[in-house]
Amino acid sequence: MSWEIVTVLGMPLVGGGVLALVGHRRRAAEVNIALSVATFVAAGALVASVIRDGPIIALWDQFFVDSLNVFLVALTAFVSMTTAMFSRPYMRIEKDHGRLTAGRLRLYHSMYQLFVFTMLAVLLANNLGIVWVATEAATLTTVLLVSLYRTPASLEAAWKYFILCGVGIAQALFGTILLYMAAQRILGTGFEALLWTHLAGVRSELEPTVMAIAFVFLLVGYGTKVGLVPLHNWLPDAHAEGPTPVSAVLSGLLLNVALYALVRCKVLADGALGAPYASRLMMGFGLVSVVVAAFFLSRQRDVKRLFAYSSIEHMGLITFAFGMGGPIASFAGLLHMTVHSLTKSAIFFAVGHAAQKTGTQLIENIRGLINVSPTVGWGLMLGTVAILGVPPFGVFASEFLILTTAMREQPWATPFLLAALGVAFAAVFGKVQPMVFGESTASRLPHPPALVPVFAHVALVLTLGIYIPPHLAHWYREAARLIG
Amino acid sequence: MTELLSAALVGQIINMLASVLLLLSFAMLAQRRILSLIDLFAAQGFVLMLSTAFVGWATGQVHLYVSAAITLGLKVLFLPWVLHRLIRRLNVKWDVETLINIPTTLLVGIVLVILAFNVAQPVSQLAGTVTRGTLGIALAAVLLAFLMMITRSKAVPQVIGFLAMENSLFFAATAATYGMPMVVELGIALDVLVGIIILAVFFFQIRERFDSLDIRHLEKLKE
Amino acid sequence: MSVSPLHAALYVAAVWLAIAALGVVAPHSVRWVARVLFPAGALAGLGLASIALVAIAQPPHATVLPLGLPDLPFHLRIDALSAFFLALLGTVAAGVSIFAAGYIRPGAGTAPGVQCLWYHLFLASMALVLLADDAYVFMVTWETMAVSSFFLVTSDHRLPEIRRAGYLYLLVAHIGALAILLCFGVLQGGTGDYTFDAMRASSLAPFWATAAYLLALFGFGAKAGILPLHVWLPEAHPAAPSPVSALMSAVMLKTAIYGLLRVTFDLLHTQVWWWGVTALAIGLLTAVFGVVFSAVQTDMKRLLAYSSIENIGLIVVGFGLSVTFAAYRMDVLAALALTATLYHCLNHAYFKSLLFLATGSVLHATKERALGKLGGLIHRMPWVAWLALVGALAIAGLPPLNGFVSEWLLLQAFLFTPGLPDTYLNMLIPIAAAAIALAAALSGYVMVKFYGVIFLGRPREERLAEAHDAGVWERIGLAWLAVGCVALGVLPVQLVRIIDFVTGALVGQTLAGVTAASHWLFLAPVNPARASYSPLLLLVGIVIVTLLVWLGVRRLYHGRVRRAPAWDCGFPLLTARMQDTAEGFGQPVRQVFEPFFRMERELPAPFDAAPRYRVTVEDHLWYWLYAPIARVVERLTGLVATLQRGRISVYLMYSFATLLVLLLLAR
Amino acid sequence: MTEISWSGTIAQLTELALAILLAPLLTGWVNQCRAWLQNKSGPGLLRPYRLLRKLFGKDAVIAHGASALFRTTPYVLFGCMCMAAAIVPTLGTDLPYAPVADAIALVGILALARAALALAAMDIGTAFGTLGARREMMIGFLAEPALLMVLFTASLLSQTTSLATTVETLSQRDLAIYPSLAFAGVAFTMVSLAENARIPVDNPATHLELTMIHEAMVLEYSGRHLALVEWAASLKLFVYSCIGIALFFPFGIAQGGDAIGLLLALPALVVKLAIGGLLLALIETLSAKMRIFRAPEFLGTAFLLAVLALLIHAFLES
Repeated sequence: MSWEIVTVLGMPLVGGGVLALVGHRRRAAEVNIALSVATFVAAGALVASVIRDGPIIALWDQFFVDSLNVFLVALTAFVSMTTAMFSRPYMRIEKDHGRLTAGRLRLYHSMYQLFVFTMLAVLLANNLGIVWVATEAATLTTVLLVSLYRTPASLEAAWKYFILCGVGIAQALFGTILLYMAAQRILGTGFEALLWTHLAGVRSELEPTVMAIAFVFLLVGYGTKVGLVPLHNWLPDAHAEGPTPVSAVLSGLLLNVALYALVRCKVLADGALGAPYASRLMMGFGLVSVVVAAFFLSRQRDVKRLFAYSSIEHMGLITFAFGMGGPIASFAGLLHMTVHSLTKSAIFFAVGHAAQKTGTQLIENIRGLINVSPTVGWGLMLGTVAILGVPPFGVFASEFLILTTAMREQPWATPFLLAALGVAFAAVFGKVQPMVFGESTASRLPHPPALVPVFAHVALVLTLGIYIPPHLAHWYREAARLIG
Repeated sequence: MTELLSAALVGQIINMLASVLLLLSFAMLAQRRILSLIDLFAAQGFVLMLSTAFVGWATGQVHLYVSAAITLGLKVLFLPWVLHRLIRRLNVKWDVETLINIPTTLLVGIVLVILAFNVAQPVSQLAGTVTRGTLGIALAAVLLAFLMMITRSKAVPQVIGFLAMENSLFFAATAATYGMPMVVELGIALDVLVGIIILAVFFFQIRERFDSLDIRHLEKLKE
Repeated sequence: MSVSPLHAALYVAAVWLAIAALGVVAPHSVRWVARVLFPAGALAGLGLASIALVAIAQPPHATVLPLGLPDLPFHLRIDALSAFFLALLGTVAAGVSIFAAGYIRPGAGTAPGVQCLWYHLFLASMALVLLADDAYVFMVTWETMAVSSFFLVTSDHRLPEIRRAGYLYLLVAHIGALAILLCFGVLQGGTGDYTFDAMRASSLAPFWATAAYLLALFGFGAKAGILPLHVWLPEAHPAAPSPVSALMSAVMLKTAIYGLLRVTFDLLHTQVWWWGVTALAIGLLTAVFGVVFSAVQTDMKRLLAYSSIENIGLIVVGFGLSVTFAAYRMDVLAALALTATLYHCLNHAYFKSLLFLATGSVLHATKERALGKLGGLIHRMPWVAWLALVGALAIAGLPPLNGFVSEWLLLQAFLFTPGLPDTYLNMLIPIAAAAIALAAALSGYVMVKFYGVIFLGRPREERLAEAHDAGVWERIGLAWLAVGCVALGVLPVQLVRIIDFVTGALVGQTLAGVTAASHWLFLAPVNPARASYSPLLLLVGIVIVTLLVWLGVRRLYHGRVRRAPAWDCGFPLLTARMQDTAEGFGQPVRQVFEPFFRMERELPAPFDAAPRYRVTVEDHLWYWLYAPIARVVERLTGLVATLQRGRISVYLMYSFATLLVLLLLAR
Repeated sequence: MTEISWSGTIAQLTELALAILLAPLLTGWVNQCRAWLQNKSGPGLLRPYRLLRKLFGKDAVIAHGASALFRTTPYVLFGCMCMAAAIVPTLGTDLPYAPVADAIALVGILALARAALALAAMDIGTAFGTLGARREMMIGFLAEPALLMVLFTASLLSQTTSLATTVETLSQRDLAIYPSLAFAGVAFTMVSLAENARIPVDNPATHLELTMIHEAMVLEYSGRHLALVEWAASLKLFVYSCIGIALFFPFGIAQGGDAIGLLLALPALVVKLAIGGLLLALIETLSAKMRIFRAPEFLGTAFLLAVLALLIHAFLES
């Protein structure tokens, strides 16, 4: 019975309930922060205990922690904490601008906590059925967050998000059923047949024909949530129309979580089918996503859509890395997950304040941020430079590993990857540079913007580019070994 | 109790229910009027409930009764009632317009069924259950529901398609594996419940923003 | 105990990083930044130079820092090659930083402290690029160099053209970096080990070696600005503040040359003769192109930027020549060509930074970059003028200054080519030599234009009357570099002996045997009977004769000197407007080299009330190469965009189709 | 090159002195020949000397806008020309100063002189000065490579770029036809016409402002400065003639340091110079001055011939 897991899961769940009651009060934002901090502390304790005495299985085997999901839990807890810190002034400013009422804020705060809960549940769940349920629940909570402003655009985005993801996730359920069916023949009826810890043990005995079809459904299902082309169409809309903190967590965390689920399934599929099958599929999807997203980038006029597409690109890159497999590639994939979620959320923080300063999300109307508020300007600029994979930021480290591995193992893919990276660089930088530099169109804000999170994230990413702490590297290695 | 009925007969009965389910899916695909669409959905739920209960009785899996009960409550009674109320509240009595005309849709549906059987055939060989043959039908139903969502241009029918897909998945679960573990079943049911509530909220919001539930208004966001 | 030069160099880099960080402490205090930090940076530069001069004679030192990737920590190494370039970096940076100490002043654009941050980050990253010994640290520092210089270029970011220049610059740099990364990927030859040692050890198949070489040529060429990747250079260099232009042109371009040498001679063992010929051809094109375009410029910094392209072209020519010689195992000649290359790297670093800094002073004094609005500044700012004269004569390749020495060595190398076994090459080489000679002569033309129009004649604007001379810091910086130009010009033997360490390490042959045999005064690269040159004696001779004549004239004819209005064939109404303009100076070149340009002329009608003459000269390559690429990408994006029309049914269709296809594949 | 022989030193100094003293005479001789060829009674051989004396005697008038550059240039110019003269072997090849600069350096020195004069011409800021400077530099960047190519041809023949050694090898060679040298000779002639401001490129005697190049540059000079410039000009002509002689008719130039050789070399030199001057006058008489815009073509041809010479050498003779 490990109290860490219970706290990690319980804190946001309780928080969701509490904020559903008091979420409209003046101090709600602080409560939100406090809960997130508590969650993060619990996650830290969890990490400590995992480091101390290995994997933990708890709550009637339904939940477990190993080195693969523990750092994702820590990451999720951390980013959701910083996002909560960011959302305090942001949402207050939105309220002052009259875009939100107290009631909406209550909905926002409560749903935010519940959303964090669902993500942590996906990460910690041992039972693949629960993984599915939690993913679906994550969709439901975020749908409400995306449509928070109730503008036509936000409703449209939320509707597409709901339908597309709902349908997609449904496919994942079918996949899970098939998986269960395959597992039953070895583990017998009952929930053991869905426990990852058990499945991983017998994965080589799972029935290949069933697993082949099951993986297809799982890939389509969770891939929709990851935002793999051509299943990605909900993603830009949802990112662009929701409140910025939500975009930050969607892009920074939810995609990671879905990808995590996919990776777990891939491990089973590999066990049953041998390497190439699942790998090929994932590499194909990853490559297509990278290339297509890169070409989409240059047509964007809305800054949040722009970075949404860049998320698709990076998710594609990570999927490609996991597809290649092997210690280095998986290591790189995990590292890229980390740095991407840190960087992308930082960018969204900066973008959010930029949009508030200029009162628009249209790129051509945001100009010369650096003159009015150097911090926001530099935050956005540095974040962009980082996300574009320019050293010495950490994104480059992982991209370096991915590309170099690709050069060795999939030489055919490297030209596409490099071309896509070049195009993406040209597009994104060409759009961000005038936003940051030049004559300004921005104005002051009623409340001081929250920039500690931005620079904290950027600093972390910078550090990871130059120095990866040994125990972190050890984690990654362990996790990479699990993924294989 | 199984000795009352031979395994073969159980199989036949389940297959019969399954084919009824498939038939209903086709009917929904072809249905033009929204109210009868809702009734068809309810009927599908009913068949689902029957099959679940029967499988539970035939194989002595107690928890299947529970899920049958959930199905009855949720998919046969509650959801249709909610949908009917919605229709009345939003007083939308329009006929369902399809993006592709009905006959074409049906032809495509046939192709999908063939494909589904093709895909499911090797798998169902391995299924250790008496209900193995029905996996293909479940898959076919899923695909048909998918097709229905694609072809319907109004919000409500699309949602009904979504729920139909949920139904067929549920059927797949019972048919192929005697139902998922209880905790998962409950979770799924909860999700469906919450989902439909959120959707109901959405309908009103969409309505008040676009004064129509035609999703062809929802095409502003592109590229 | 004595600390190894490698660690010492790392300390210097660390000092620069520290200074960079300190700049942000008081970003708006000019006194703190300019009077304290920049001089400190200059001292660090001197330190680096002296360390490098110690290290160049020593065997390579290597070390590993516990940074970077877990499987690939930072490998660092200092050998003769990197030491040479470190010396270049250190000495030039010292001069530029001292100048910048006087140049920095508050104004629009980035705050001084932030500029100090990027400036010293730029210096440190360049130092670390030269010390890098594995692909990762190389790429990291390489791109840091690009980014920091980008922020320096756009430090006056309110002007749209400056932003555009910066964007173009960073884009080309990034694409080049991707090519370099790919080059390293080829070099590691499937071992997955990205340390340079592993690359040295691995032996590549000829095809892959060629691929690596070409990728390196592309990647580093993009940074060096060889044709056709030069487009960013004439935009970025003028856009940057003058000290930054000086650093970029003087040092950053050389880091690209360093990379080229590192890959070709160190990481790849065997060269192929046509590699060299390729580089030779590209270099020649670049040189002639650069000088011809610089001859028609009307903006003084653009003019210098194009002349940088020319000099890079010459350097690449020397490089190609040495590769060819090395491929034929003619080591002495390879060493000779390589010496010329390195020597020219050093020379260009000095005189080009000197001239850029001079333009900086002019810019501050007059707020004017257009040659058409300058003139007569030798009276208002004598210090800058006379020091710039040194640079101008040096870059024009005139004895006894430094530009001539490397030119001389290069031509000597060319004169040996008949030794090549390949007769076909023997036919080509004279053409190349001719092109070199042409470029050299043209650069003389360019410099007379540059210097004459800016400093000589009459002021073309009234405002120029209140132009003031450079401050003391700026004078020191300029003087330092000018002294460097003269010293490099008159003491070639001593420098060649230093360069010998590098050539010895790279091509296993030095000129020491011959230079040692010869007198310390005489530079005789191969044997004294063949060719020799002694700039010191030449200088002495000229000075002696000049003085004798002067004294003689003074002694014999002590006629007075009268001041009078200019004679000008008795034309009384002489105005400053009647002087030849920059455009006028461009005219013969525009005429002779017409096909090079894409020109639009606007000529006044004979009876025009307000006649105005305008000519714009553009670069064909932009329209032949870059515009089409941009169009293609544009079209592709348009195509891709049609995927997403906002229709939910269509989106569902995508998912559906994907599912079906995968199912069909799966079974 | 390190040990310096007395005879060498003497030869060096005499040669230098000779060049400085004889240069005006050569100019005078050319003008005289031209006058004769044009049926005029010329001003006499010694006119250049008289001119120089007159100019040295006069006050120097300098424009108001002139900077120190303007005043120092004549001396530098003269110094450069002396250096050039010191390098080119005219009487003997044992010249202690020759190793200081080889053929390439010689071209460099000439270029330095040209650049100095052009800058000085721009210093006052008159229309004609800048115009002359521009034209001079244009001719420079066309002529200089050609000259370099000519010298390359010779040095490829003799495997050296040091002029003294070139002369030794070329004069010792058996009498064979060297087509490359022939081409180079023609090119050299054209170049030296242009470089010395001779018809058809420039007219030393003109005073029609728009056509002049060299004269336009020195327009503002007067008194001793003008004298030095003129003297430097005639030194330039002398040097070019000596280069031509050294490359194409090296016979009679003393090998090493033998006194007899040196004594014999002097009359040989005078004769060769006289013939050269006559030829120059002949060319100037027979050809008309061309428009300045034609000059690029003229010099381009020279450049082409020089490169052709190199190619022919590389193709036929190596």
